[in-house]
Amino acid sequence: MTLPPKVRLVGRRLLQAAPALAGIIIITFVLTRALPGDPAVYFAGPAADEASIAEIRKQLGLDRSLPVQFVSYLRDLATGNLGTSISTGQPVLTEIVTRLPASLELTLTALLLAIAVAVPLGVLAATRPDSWVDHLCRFVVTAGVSLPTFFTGLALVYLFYYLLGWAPPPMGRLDILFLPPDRVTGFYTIDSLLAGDISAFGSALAHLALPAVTLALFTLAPIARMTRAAMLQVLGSDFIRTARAAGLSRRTVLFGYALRNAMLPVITTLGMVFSFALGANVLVEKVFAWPGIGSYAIEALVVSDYAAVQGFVLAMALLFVALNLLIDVIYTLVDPRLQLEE
Amino acid sequence: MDRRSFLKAGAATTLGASLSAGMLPFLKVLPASAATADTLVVVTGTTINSLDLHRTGTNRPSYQVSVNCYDRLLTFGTKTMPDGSLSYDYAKLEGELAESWEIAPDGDSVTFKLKDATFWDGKPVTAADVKWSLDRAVSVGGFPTVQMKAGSLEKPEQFEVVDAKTFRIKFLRKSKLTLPDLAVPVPFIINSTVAKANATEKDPWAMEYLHRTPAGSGAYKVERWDPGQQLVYTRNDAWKGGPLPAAKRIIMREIPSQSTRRALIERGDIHLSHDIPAKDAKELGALKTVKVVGTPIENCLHVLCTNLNFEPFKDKKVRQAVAYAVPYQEIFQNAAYERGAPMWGAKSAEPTDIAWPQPFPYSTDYDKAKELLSQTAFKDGFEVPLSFDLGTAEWGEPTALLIQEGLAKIGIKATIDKIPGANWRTVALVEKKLPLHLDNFGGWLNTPDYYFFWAYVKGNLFNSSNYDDAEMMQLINETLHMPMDDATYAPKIKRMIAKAFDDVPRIPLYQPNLDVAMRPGLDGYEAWFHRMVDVRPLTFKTA
Amino acid sequence: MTATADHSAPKAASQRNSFWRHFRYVLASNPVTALAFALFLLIVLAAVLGPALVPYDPLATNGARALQPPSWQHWFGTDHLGRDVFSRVVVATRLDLTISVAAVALSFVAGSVIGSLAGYYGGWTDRIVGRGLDTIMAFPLFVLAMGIVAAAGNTIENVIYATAIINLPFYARMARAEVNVRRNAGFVQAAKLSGNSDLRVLAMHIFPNSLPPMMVQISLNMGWAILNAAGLSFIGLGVRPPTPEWGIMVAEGANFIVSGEWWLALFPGAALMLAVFTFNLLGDGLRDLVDPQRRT
Amino acid sequence: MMNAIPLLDIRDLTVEFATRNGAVTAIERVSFAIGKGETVGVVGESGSGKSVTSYAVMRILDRAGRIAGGSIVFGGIGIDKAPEKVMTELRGREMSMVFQNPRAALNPIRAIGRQIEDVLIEHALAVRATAKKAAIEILRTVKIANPEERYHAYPFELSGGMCQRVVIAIALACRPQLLIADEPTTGLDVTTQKTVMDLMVELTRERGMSSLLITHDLGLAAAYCDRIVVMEKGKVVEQARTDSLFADPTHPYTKRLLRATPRLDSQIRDLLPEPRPAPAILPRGEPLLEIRDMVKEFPARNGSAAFRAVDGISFTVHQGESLGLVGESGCGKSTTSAMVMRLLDPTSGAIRFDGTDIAAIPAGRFARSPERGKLQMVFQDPTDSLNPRWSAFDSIADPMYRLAGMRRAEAREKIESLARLVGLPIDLLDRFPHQLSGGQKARVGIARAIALDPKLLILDEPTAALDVSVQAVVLNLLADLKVELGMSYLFISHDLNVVRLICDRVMVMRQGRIIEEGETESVLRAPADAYTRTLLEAIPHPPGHSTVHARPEPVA
Repeated sequence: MTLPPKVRLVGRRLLQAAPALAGIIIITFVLTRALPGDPAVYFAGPAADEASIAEIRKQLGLDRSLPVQFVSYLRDLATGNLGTSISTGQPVLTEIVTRLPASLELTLTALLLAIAVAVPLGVLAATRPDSWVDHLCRFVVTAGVSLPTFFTGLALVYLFYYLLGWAPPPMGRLDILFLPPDRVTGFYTIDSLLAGDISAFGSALAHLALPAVTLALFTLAPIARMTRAAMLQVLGSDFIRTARAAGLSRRTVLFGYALRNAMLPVITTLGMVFSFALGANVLVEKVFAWPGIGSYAIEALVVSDYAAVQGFVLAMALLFVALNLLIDVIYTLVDPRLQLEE
Repeated sequence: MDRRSFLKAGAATTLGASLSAGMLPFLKVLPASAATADTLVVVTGTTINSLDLHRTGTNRPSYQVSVNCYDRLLTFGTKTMPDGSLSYDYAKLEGELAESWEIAPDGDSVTFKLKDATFWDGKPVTAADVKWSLDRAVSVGGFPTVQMKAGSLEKPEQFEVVDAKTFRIKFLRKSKLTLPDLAVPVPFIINSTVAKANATEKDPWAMEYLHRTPAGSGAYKVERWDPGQQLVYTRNDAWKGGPLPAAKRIIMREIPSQSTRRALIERGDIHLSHDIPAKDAKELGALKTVKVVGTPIENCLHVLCTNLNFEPFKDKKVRQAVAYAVPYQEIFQNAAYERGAPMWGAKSAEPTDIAWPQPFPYSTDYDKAKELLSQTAFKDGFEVPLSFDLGTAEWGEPTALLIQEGLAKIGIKATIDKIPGANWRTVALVEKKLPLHLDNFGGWLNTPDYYFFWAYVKGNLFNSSNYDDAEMMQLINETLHMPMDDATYAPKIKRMIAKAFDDVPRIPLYQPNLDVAMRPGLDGYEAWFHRMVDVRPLTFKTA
Repeated sequence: MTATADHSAPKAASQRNSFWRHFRYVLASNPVTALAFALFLLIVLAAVLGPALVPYDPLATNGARALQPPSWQHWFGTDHLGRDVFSRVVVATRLDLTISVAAVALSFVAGSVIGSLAGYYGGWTDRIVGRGLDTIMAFPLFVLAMGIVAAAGNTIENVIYATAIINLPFYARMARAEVNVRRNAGFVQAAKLSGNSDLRVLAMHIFPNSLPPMMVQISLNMGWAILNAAGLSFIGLGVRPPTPEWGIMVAEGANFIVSGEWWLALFPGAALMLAVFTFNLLGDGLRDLVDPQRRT
Repeated sequence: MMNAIPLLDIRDLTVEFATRNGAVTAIERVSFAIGKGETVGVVGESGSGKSVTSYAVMRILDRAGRIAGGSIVFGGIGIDKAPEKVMTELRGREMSMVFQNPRAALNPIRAIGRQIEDVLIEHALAVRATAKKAAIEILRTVKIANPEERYHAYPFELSGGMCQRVVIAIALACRPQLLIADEPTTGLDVTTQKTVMDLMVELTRERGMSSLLITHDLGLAAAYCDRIVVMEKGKVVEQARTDSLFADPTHPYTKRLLRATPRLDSQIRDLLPEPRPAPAILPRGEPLLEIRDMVKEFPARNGSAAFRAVDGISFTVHQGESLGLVGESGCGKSTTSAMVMRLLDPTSGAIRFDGTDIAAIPAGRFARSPERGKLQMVFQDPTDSLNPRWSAFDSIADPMYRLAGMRRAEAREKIESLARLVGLPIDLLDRFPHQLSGGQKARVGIARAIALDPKLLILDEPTAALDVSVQAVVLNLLADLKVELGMSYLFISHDLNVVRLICDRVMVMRQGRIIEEGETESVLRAPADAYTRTLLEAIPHPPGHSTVHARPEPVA
């Protein structure tokens, strides 16, 4: 067990991501150029005439051929210049840096919530396959994934904010009267704690609750399903029998042996689930006025905001690459076998 | 009192009373904020994308920064509407930075005396600042320049610094639009010292700097701006442009979800919700806990546009047939929720006065529509896409659906085409290639000729019908700058309106309202042609 | 390794018979699956016969009867233009089903072909396909779908293509994995010895055996495709009004929830959920059906 | 002869499994006992219920299984109804178990030392602080070299034999009184098999433990057990001391089983229950297959060096000859067969078959070559080698359609005659693989292989997955077919006993090379190479000779 093979493994994953990244850059470029609407017209504002539109088109470099535009796009990318967003008027990089933590805080909270609920459910179902508990778990998680997130979000807002008044108004991450805590991580819950501001923490948490639950409901099913399947498979495997025959207690067998092995495929699934969650995020953020990257993407797309869409997608791609890397690393840590494979 | 009712009671009483179990610490700050109305919360559904109106790409919602943070030389006065609500008064010009103004005896220029106002940094507002700002407006190109041009303000040479507190504008032509055009959000006055300090060779007008950092003399300063989320104003206690605003701090919150906005105002968590849908206006108006102010938007119409570049609509009879096949009443009921003013069913085919907008002499009459259609080459009907801007789907969609149904009754098969907002400007207004579509143009300057100038002159942006008529063109050119008390003005306008009645390239549906919902304790709200919230006069009295 | 497996003596029934017995067993042993199959039938029925059965024209507006709560005349109430929500919900079944079936079929066919080839030939084919799929998967899929529809144009066809593209990697990866594990199976080698060319081995021997797990995926994806199309409609892409479609109805209805007209969003939302739910449960049921371990 | 109080006493044990068709009895009224220090073997073919019996004793039956009747008394305690808590304490502490497939029997993601510690700590024989030392000590007892280092190893880093030692270490960590070994050597190479068994016996003897050895291999049971219990279809049909069982089997099933098990001196016909004349011997003809300097090298990948699976081998198969190729797993015999079969391209070397150099045709295109039909193969696992979605008929017909261009109707007749030839009832032709027994599937595989009258048949461990009685029949069938169809065989196997029954000549392969080659009898009788000798010695043989059924009844 030495470090180098793991380092090599990580290096190889990075290399594997490179062609995908190249593909992403190209697809993004093509896709955004194909977006309808003329940013020059948009930039020119109402009441602009042909001449001023043409001038702005030239200013934006939109009069040049696509390959030329692509080259200058690549050059900008290399220097970290993602352009300026039309819809918010900010440099795209700034936008992403300020908004990403919001999306991440929401997505990660939802994922943690989902894991905290789904894994025990999956284990429970797997230890009693085909029992009513199993059917109930399946029913519940399937119902969760069957609800369109925008619908769940609206329903929760209606119920918990409008009717019951338990939840804060769905308008962002903090109550209006709070100023955001000093930025350390960009996660308001953590930053407010670091700043020692308990009331801001409470507000951040309260605002996080409904959107996180909405998203968690959606991600419950894949995790629970995978846990159940993996647990079932592991519980049926030989080494569990060995462990039982060696007199290990049910607890040790179930959690020490079975669950740990079953977590391997679950970890892999988490990458996928994260991707789903970020996609669903787009709609959830819209419903809860959450100042994240997903709602930003929708707005950008609707106004054909090239730079913003490109920046968003690139940021996402990098995020996924990083995430998959993280998952690989976790996997390597948990599963000693990985070093020898391939 | 159990916990639940305690929470409910808390929620019912005060501002921001968004109390969840997890939010109890918030209670601590509540009494302080409730005792004073220092802070007001306003929500909108739109995003501010720049703090500088002159910048290319600045969107409409951003104009409010110009209104609230900057001053102009002039502003419009206030009038009380029949229902008791307040509105700007197009007929009454007042000074904002100008102490007084005087038209030269020859009528070729106007001279302004400036107030003893200061910018936020304490520097006095001088004529040089005014000149620099107006120079900027006419030079940067794009919308600001076009809007200035509408007021015959076209060249920096027109602007002259007489002395530190005196400023003169030379007229290119005598136009009734020049002075009102100085009161629109565009010609706002910038602290030129600050701006110049941040200008560069590539950016002589300091666009990048002012984009994020306003430098004005207005009633409110920008405390923070989180694009896509909120804009926080704090009061400029040294404001000279008008009476000092009551609220020290105003939070403009952007909430894209319309139903959330409604819930917020309904639950009393905010003070004002701007530009609410007609349906909400109708329903919230019936509640005691919410005050709804609806003002018909002057010089604005929701219309069905036929495009004369496309075959069936080249024929006037086809256009008239369409105008008879529109279910006006249903649209007014189900799309406008009876907010606004009907624009159909005039008794006479000739306008009786020059009021604009005024009802057109059409009403729903399918027989007449069929008869008209049968006189054309399209008596068996035709197919046509009916487009609307997704951004205006609120009223656009039900309207389009009802029109589709109406047209079907005379054999015209319309397919509905939703066009995303980004696309809309390009295809509808710039390329003008939508055969049949809905439009909501409104002119800032409240004269009929101004509306006609934009919407009935070939090539002008809002003439998405491609309407081109020599007589109309001439009438518009003649009336556009003509004073309204000119004797020939009224007859010419009547002729214009009569032509619009007869040719109907644009079929008016109704005049829309600008509806705003607010807490009952909120006073001072004033409706403006620019459809932004002017936060300066708002006051909130706690019970 | 259970003793029951040891006891499975061959039975003389034909496979078809044993399939139906197995089917009945799965339904009987698992009430949730039975429910799913029943719901599935209902949905298919609604899609096929719906337009003929509904009490009102789903497109006919009636200003006088706008926003009526559910009643005996209008089971699900009426919308803001007085259209019958029940009729619209039922009629929408066909469109939603068409979109998802077409999208899933497309991605299934394309994904299977691509994935099978990659899994069978390995090497460069596999690497190129793998990287291509990685590229698609690196996008948040819903956003990619949004982008495609926004860029390619706002039509139902493009919604189908976009949904198919974002579903493609799942099938391709699955087909790749399934083919890959069977690539060196005894019966594959035997087939080669019997004179089958590589493509034929792939098409006739390996691929049919990879189908069962992919059927499960199809069912799960159907639900996802419906959600996806609805999500696109929700943000205004895809389906044109006045065409009834669940997503767009929920989106429109969403604005009416706070004003108390809950039925506008609730019923199409419930229908949407029910359909997705059905396909998801059906996927689980199919899994039980095709899982050889459970088939004793 | 039995001790007064046996350690384990099983009486009328009946186990049922709940299935969809109601309860199925897996074992019925099984009774036997194990005395202190005694080693008892339970022998039977698949489905005999021998494993279920052991699981029932450990009380680790699947959820579906339950003890429906009878009693199990262990050390005076009735454990058939003991609560799970009691059982947890007994398992590992008083009775423990060793399984087949040792690699799968270990937690793949936990260091082996920790797995031993878990058991020690669970049974309070160590605390965290002392556990490591104890675990290393135990690893040392099971003769694992460098136990301090191996302590940190994961199962995948160890060989199969090593893993089995670890499993034994876990089982014996708490010094239980009874060790149950369930096919402990299945899946291991013969040489490893022997060392593992020897280790287990040594340790149990040393500690005066009782053990229960569950196996399908009579030879293994004979070599290591004091007494043998024979099970068939869930019932005990006979139990006796090992020597007397072999000397004097009473039950017909035992007799059949004994006969079917190949011994050192048995001939192929001896395996059958009914005597039959020995198959004719074909004259050795011209060389049919000539392999010259065949090499297969797998290129280096990601750090691992290039690997030569086959390292320049040459041999010849003559017409009418059976050539055996023997070796342990990983020796390169499967790669060799794949290359000869033209499923894999050799790195270098020539393959001349029937006068043509078939190595010149790439593997990818060989499927359409006219030589394809002449060169066929019977696969190791009859289940895996049949397309699960095709009926027996379709599987057999496939080569006829593809290579001989036959239509279904033409093929029908030929297939039916093939079925008769391989002894497959015609009415089974429409069945799917999962509806056929192992022997039937093997016959389908053979019928498919001979459908086009091949000249050379490669038999890749054709009976490895079959029970001995089925193996006996299949081996005889193959011997008959060879004569009848005039084929040559290349017989690949790890089992020298089986090779001996079929092959005229044999080659022994190790690490990609052929280390010994010669006439079967002479190689087996006087192996020249030390490795061949080790191989031979490692095979456990039942005592006595092939004529069990003819021997007069001895006195008990």
